[in-house]
Amino acid sequence: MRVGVFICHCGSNIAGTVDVARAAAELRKVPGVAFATNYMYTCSEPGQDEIKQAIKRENLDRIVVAACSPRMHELTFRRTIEKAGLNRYFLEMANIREHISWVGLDKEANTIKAIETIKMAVAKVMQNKPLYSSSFKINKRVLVIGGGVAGMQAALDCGDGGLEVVLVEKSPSVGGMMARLDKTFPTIDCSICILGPKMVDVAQHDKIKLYAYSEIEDIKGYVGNYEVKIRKKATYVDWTKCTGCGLCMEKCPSKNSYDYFNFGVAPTKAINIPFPQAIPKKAKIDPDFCRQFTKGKCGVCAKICPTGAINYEMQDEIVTEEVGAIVVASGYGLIDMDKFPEYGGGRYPDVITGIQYERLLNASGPTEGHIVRPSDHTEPKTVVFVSCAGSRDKSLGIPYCSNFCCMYIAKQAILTKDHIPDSQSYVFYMDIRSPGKGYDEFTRRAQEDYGAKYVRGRVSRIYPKGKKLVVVGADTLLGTQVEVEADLVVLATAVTAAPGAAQLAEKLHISYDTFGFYVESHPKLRPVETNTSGVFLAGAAQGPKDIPASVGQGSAAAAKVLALFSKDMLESDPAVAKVNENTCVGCLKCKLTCPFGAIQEKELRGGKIVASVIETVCAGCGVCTSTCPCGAIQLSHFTDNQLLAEVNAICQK
Amino acid sequence: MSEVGPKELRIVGFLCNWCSYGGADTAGVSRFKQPTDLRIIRVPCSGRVDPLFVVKALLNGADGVLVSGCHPRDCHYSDGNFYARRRLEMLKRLLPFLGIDDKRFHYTWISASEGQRWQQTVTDFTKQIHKLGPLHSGKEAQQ
Amino acid sequence: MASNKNPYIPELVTITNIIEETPNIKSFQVVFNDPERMKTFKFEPGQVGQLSVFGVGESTFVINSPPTRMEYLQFSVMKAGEVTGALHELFPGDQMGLRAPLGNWFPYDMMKGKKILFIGGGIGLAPLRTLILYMLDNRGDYKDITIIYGARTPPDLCYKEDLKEWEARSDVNLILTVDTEYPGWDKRTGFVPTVLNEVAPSPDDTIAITCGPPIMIKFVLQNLAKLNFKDEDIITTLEARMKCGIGICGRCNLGSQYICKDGPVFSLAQLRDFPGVV
Amino acid sequence: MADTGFIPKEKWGAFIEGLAAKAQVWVPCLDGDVVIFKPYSKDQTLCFERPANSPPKGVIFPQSDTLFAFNFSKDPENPQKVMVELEEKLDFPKTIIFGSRPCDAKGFLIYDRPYMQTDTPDPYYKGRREQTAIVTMSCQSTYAGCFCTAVGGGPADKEGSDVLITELDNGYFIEAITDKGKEILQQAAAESGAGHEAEALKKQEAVRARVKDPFCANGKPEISKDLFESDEFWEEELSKCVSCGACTYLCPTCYCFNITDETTFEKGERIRSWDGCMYNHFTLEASGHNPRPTKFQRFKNRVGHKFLFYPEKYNGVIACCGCGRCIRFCPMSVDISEIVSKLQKQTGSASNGK
Amino acid sequence: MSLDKLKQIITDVMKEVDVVIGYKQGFDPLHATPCFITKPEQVDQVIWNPLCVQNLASYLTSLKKKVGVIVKGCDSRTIVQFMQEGLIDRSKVVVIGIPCTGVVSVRKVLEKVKHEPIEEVKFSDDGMVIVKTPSGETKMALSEVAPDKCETCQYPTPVLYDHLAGEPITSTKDPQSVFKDIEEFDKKSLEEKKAYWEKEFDRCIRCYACRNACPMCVCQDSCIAESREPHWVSQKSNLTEKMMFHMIHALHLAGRCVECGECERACPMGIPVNKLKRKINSDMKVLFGYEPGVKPEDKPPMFTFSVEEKNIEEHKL
Repeated sequence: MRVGVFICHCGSNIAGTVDVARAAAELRKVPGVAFATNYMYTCSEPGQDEIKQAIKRENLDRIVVAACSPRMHELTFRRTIEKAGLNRYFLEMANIREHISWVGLDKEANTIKAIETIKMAVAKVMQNKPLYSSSFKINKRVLVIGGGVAGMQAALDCGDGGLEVVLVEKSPSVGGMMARLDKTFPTIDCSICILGPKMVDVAQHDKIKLYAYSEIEDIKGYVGNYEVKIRKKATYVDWTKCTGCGLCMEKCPSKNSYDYFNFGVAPTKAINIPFPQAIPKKAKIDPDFCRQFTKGKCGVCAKICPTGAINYEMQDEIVTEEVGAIVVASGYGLIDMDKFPEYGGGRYPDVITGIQYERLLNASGPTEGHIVRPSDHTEPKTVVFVSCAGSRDKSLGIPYCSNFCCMYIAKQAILTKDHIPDSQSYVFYMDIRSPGKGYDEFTRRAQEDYGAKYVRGRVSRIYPKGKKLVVVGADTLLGTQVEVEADLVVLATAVTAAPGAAQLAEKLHISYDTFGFYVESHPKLRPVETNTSGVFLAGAAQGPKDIPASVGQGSAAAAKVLALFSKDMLESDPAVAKVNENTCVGCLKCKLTCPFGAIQEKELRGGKIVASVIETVCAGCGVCTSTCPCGAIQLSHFTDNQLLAEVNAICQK
Repeated sequence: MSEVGPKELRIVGFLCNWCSYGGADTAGVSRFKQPTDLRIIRVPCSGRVDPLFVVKALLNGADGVLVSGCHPRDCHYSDGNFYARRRLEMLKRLLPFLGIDDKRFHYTWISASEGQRWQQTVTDFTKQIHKLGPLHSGKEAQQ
Repeated sequence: MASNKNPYIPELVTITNIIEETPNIKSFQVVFNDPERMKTFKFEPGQVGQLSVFGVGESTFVINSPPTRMEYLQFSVMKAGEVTGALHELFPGDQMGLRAPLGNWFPYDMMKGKKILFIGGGIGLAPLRTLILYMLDNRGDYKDITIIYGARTPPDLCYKEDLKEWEARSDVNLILTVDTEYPGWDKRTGFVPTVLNEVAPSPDDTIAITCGPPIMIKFVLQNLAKLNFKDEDIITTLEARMKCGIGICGRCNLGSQYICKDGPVFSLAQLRDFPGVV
Repeated sequence: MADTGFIPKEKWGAFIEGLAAKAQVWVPCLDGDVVIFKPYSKDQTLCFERPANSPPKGVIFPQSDTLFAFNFSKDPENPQKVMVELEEKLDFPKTIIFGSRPCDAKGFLIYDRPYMQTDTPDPYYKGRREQTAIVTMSCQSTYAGCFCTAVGGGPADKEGSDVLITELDNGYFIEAITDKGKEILQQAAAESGAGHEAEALKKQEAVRARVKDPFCANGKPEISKDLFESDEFWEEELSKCVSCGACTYLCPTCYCFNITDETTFEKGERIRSWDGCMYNHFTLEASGHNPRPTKFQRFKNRVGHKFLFYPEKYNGVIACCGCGRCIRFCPMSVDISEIVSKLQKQTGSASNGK
Repeated sequence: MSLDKLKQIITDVMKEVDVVIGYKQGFDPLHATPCFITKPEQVDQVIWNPLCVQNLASYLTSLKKKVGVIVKGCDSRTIVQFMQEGLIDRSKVVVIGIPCTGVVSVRKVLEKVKHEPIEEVKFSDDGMVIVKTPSGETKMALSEVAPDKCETCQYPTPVLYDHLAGEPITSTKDPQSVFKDIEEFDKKSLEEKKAYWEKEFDRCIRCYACRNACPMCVCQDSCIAESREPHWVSQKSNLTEKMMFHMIHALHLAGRCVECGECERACPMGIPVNKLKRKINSDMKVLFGYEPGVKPEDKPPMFTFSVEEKNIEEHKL
C-alpha cells in the first residue's frame, strides 16, 4: 500500500496554528505512507493537479488530504483522485482546520493533534476498499410541499421544464402569505394582482397536480424513488361538484367562524371560500364552528347547494404519490401576540400585527380596504408601528432578524398616509434594515415624502388611556423618553418557523436549526440543497425571506430538480451495508433495527438463511452493523475494521 | 502513538456526520476555542457506534470517550440515535460495575448549528477527564 | 530447512516484479534481500513457501518457478482472504517474509522416461508450472508431454505467456479449454474432466499429474480411473489451511499425515489410505 | 537409583521457597475455588490436594507467545522504502513446575516428539523445556473422570517427571528421576529417604488400584477403524457436544496452535497462541470451505489424533494422559473414555452405531 | 414429580418429533449428561433429579429437526427468548416442562466433599443431598449446594410448556431479591470492583466454553472473538484482550440473557461470567421494565426504542 498524504496550509488558516511542514515530515516516517507533502491551497486547481501528478509519479494507491472538513471538500477530492484513476473511496480527509487549527490556541498541541488526526486517517484509508456505485432508475416526478409563492414558483418552473409536479398545500387555497398582502415593497404594486396569475397558472398547468387542504402524512424511499402518503383533509364539500358559487357561504347561519385567512381580523362563515381569488375556488366547512357539527343540526348549506356537493360524512383520505425529488417550501409562521404582555399581549383590540394590518389595508379584506380600529371601527389618525416585536430578542429565544419587517413597515406607513391623508405614523425601530435594490430609497420616502416619524428605540410599554393607547418608548438618539398617544398600534411580530415544521423535517429526514428553520447543505454554496439527497428547500422555510428571495429560491430549487432529473439513471451511494454470507448466522437482528426496511431474509443454496441488503433502500446509517453480533453485516466505508483502525491508531496503551 | 503532550489526556470522540461533526465544524468556523485533547472519529450516525468501540478505546488507552449524535427526533436516519441512546445508556451504567468511572464516558446530542454547545461540551468533558486523571497507570502496559 | 534455524522466522525477500495473471490472480517474483542466499537457496518442484505480509499474516503458496531458473522465485496468489488481499496491495520493491522450502515435491525421478499428462484448472496450473518448466529444462529425460488446462473464461487462464510458448513448441501438446463459449475464443470449450475424456490419453507408461479446484479434481480422478490409469500413476497436490508449515500446529492433517510437511504432493494410491479424502 | 529423600511436613514450605530463590517456580494455587499454576509467591495459597483445573502446559507452551517482533522503519531519504526488522527472543529463565501430577508430566512427553524430536525443532518450546524441571506430586486420590492407568500411566508414574514426590503421613518422600531432579534433591537438603520408600510405594499402589480403566487393554487401547469411520457413531455420541473446545485447552497433551500477526500502527508481533481442533475456524479456509465443518468431524479428529494418528506416527504412543480434565470440565459431560472404549476393537460382534 | 410420568410424556411426544432431548446418568454419580432419544428403548435411560443441570434448550437453534425438549423453569426462558428473537420455529418444538425445586452446583458439592471421588449420590425427600465418597457419607441441604440462580429463582415452573411433568409450583423467593447481589457488588468502590474483575478475568484461558454453552450466543462459529474481519480482539493472552472478549460477550447479550447460568457453569476456571450480564439485566429492568425470556410477545430492548425514554435522563457534564 502506498498512501499519499497532502497537508493543506489553507493560506494561514491552518498553517498559522499548525506546523504543517513538521506534520508532513512526521507522516513521511509512517510505514505505508509513500509520500507526504504540504501545500498552500490543496483545493485549488494547482493543488488538485499536484495530487493527480503525485498519484502517477509516486505510484500512490490511497490518498489522505489533511485540510478542512470533509463536509466541505470530500467530494472535491474524491473527484480529483478519481480523475487520476483511483477509486474515489480511496480518499480520507483529516479535518485539521475546523477541528484543530481554528479551535486550538497552542501551536505545539495543535501540531501533535494534527499529526495524530492525519495518522488516524492514514490508518483508516489503509483499510478502505474500492466501492462502486450501481445505477438505478429515477421517477421524474417532483413533490412540492407548500403552495406559497416559493412553492408555486418551483412547481411552475418544474412543470414548464416538463416534469410532473405534485403540489401539496396545507390550507384550502394556494397563495400563502403573499396572497394576504395588500401591496408589495418597494414598488407598491398590488400583491394579489401579480400573484393571482401565477395561482391561475398553477391551477391550469397540465403538469401540476394540486392537493389543497392536504398534508404530508409519511415519506418513504430515497432520492429518485420516494413514496409519499398525502392526507387529504375532509372539507365536507365534494370539490368535484363544488363550483365555487359562494351561495352556501352567503346563507350559512354560523357567522362567527375564525377567519384563518384574515388572521381573525373579522369573523367568517363556517362554510367559506377563503378569499375571492382562491385557487382552487372551493368551499370548505370548518367543523369547529359549523352547527351541523357542533349542534348536530342545521344542514342549510346542504339544502342550498345547487350541485349537492355538501357531504357531512366526509373523512380524511390518504393518497399515495410516487416522486423522485421533493421541494420543501412550507413557509413561515409568526410569533403569538401573547408573548408581549407589555404590549397588551392580545388584550387590546387596537394592537394588531403587521399581517392583520395588511388585511385591513386590502381592498378585498374584511373592511374592503378601509383602515379602521378593530375596537370601534373608527378611522385611526395616529398609527404607531413597532418593529422587532420579538425579533432580535434573545429573551424570547429569537436572536435573529425577521428580515422583511423594516420594509413592510415603511410600506404600511406610506399606505396609511395614502388611505388617511391626515394621519400621522410613528415607527419605533432598532435599526433600519434595507439592503435590497431600491429598498433604502423606499424607507427614506416613507420618512421624507410621507412624513412617517421614525423613532430609534424600543417600545417598553403600551397602555390604554381612554380610547387611545399610550405607547411608551425611548428615543435612543435623543436620549429621551417618548410617549405617543396612538389610535392603532401595529406590531411587526417576529417570523418563526411554520407550525409543524419540525414534524415535517422528521418525515423528510432533513435537519432544522434551533428555531425550526430547515438547514441547507451549505450556507453559501448549497443554499437550496439539504443533506438528504433529493430534498430541496425554497422560501422562508429555510429562514425569513422576502418575496423576491423566495421566488428566486423557488426557481433555484426547480433548477436543481431539473438538473437531477436530466439523467435517466442515478448512481447509488455505494457506502451501504454489505452482508458476509459466510459469517452471517441469519439471526436477522439487523432486520429488526434497520430504520429503512432495507434488510431482507435470503435463503442460500443449501438452505442457510442470511440477511441481504436492498442497496438502493439502505441509507448507510450503520445501525445494522452495530446490531450484528457476528460482524457479518458491515457498513461499507465505515466498517468495524475501519473504525477500529482509527481507534487503534490513537489508543495504544 | 507517542506524541501525546505531557499535559494532555487521551479523549476519543465519535461524532455523527450530520449533526455533531457539523456542530464541531460550526464551532471551528466560529473560532470557538477548545482544549486540544480530543481526537475525533467521524461516523455516519450515532447508531453506528457499537458500545464496544467505547469499551475498546477505554481498555486500550483512552482516558475518556465522548459520543455525540443528532438530537432525538432529528436523526438524519430517523431512528439511529434512538438505538444509540439505549445502547450507550446501558454501557454507561455497566462501566462503574467494571470499576471504570462512568464520568469517563459521556454521550450527548449536538446539532450542526450548535457550535457553542459543542465548545462547551468539549471544554467541560475535557475538564472532567483531567479531574479524574489518567485511566491507565503504567503497570497496565503489560503483555 | 536447516535444523539449527528458527523455523518460524521468515527470511526477507523483495518483490521485483508483479504480473497480473487474471482479474484476481497476481504472480509475485521475489528475490532474497541477501544476494548470497539467492545462490544457496535450493528447492524441489512442488515445494511450497509461506509468504508473510508483516502485520497481516502468512499464507502458503507453491513456488511455481522451477529450480532450474533461479533469477527469482515466483508465487501466484488468488485474492481470497486477508493475507491474499494484502498481497494484492503490494508493489514491486516492497518487502515480504518467506519461509521456504516446505513440504515434499513431485517425484520427478520416478517419472523419468515416461509420458507425462498434466491436467490443470484455474490457478491449479501453478504447482504444475514448476514441474512443466523443470521438465522442459530437462526435456530429454521425459517422453511426450501433454497439458490439458482449462479455466472459466479466457481471461481467467493463468500464465498466458507460458501458454503461448508451450503452444508454439512441437514437443508439448497443449490443450486449452474454457467452460463456455466466449467471444474471440476459437479453441475448445467444456469442463476439464470432459475434455480429458475427449482427449482420452492412453494410461500406458504415463504419469498423470493434476491440480485444480476440488470439484474438478474429483471428476478428473474418476475419469482417469475410467481411462485405466493406475492409482500410483496419478499424482495430485493438496491444499489446506496451514499455519506452522512444519507439521505441528494441527490443522492440515489427513489422518496422521500433515499436508504442510508430508505433502502437499500425494499419489492417488496414498490418498486412498486417508478415509474420507477421495 | 537411590536418589531419594524425605522432607518432614514442617520443612515443606521452606523447601519450595528455597527452590523459588534459584528459579521461577510455578505452583498450583487456590484462586477463588479453582486451582491454577501461578508463579510462586508467599502470598499465594498453595493447593496440592487436587490437580489444578488447567495443566501446567502453559509454563512451557504459553497461551500466547511472541515468535518475533517486527519493526518497520523508513529510509528518511526515500520514504517509499519500508524496511522490516525482525526480532526474536529466545532466552528463557530457569523454571520449575512444582506440584504437577504424573499425567501433567506425561503430557510434556507427548509434546516433545513433534516439538523437539524432529528435524525442525521448535526453539521456543525447546528453549523453555530445557530450562524447566518438572517436580511431580503423586496422586493421593482419584478424581472425577480420570483414567491414567488406562492409557499407560499411573498416579505415581515417573515418566516425564524430574522429581516425584509422594506425600506421606508426616512428610514427603522425594525421588529424583533425572539429573535435573538430582539437582533439586540436593538443594532440598532433605533427610535420607531410605526408610520411607515402602510407605510411599504402599500409598502409590493403593491409589493405583482405585483408578478406573475403561479400556482394560493394558494401557494400550486399539481403535476399530470401521466404527471410527462411521458417521452415525459420532452423531450419536456427540449430539450433546457444544463444540466449546474447553477440552482442548485443558488437555495436557493438546498442542495445536494458531499463528497471527497482531499489529499496532507502526510495529507488531507475530504471535503463537493456543488453538484447538474443536473450533470451526481452526480449519476454515479463506474461501469459506472447511474440511471439518461439523463438531462430529472435529471431535472425530480429536479422538483420532490421540488414539490413532499420533500412535501411528510415534510408535504406538497414545496422545492422552488420562487426566480426565476434558471429562471433568465438559459442560455437557462428554466422556472421551467412554467413547474410546466403545471404539475399541471388539472381539465380539459390532457394538454401537452400526 | 414422578419419573414414570416423565417417561410416559416422552414416549407420547416421540410420536410427533424426531428426537427428544432429556437427561441420563453421566460418567460418575454426580454428573448427569444430556441424551438424545430417537428410539423407544432409549426412554428408559432418562433420569430426572437435581443433577440435571444442563440447559437443554441450548440445542434448539442448531437442530433442524422437530424436537421435544425437557426444560426446567429457568431453561424455559431460553425458549421464550428464542421466540422473541425469532430464532426457533415454535411449531417444531415440543416443550416438556418440569417444575423444578432446585438443582445442585456440582462445583459446590465437590467443594463440600473435598474433591474426593464420588461413589454414590442420593436425594432425600426432605431436600437433602447425600454424597458417598471413600471417606464416608456427607449430608448436605440441597439449598446449600444449589447454584446461585436457584436462590432467587422466580420461575420454578416453566413459563411455557406443551406438557408439564408434575404439578406447577410457585416461587417463594422474594422478587426484590433477584438482583440483590448485583446491587451489593455495585456499592463497592471503583477500585475494588476493578481489582475484582482483573483478578477474575486474569484466569480466563479464552477457551470460549462460556460462549459455546450460552444458548443465546447465536453466532457460535462466527464469533468476532476469533475473526479478523472484524478484528475486535487479538489473540494475545493478556488482561486487556480477555476483558475485551468478556465485554463482547456481555454486551452482545445485553437484554437477552435469560440467566440460565450455563456460561458460569461451563467455565473451567470458575469465572463469574454471568455477573456482568445480570448487571445489564438489572438495568434493563430499571430502564425498560424488561425481563428476558418471560413473555414471548416482548421485544428485546436493544432492538427497539421509544421516542420518549421515560427512564433515560440526559446526562449533564
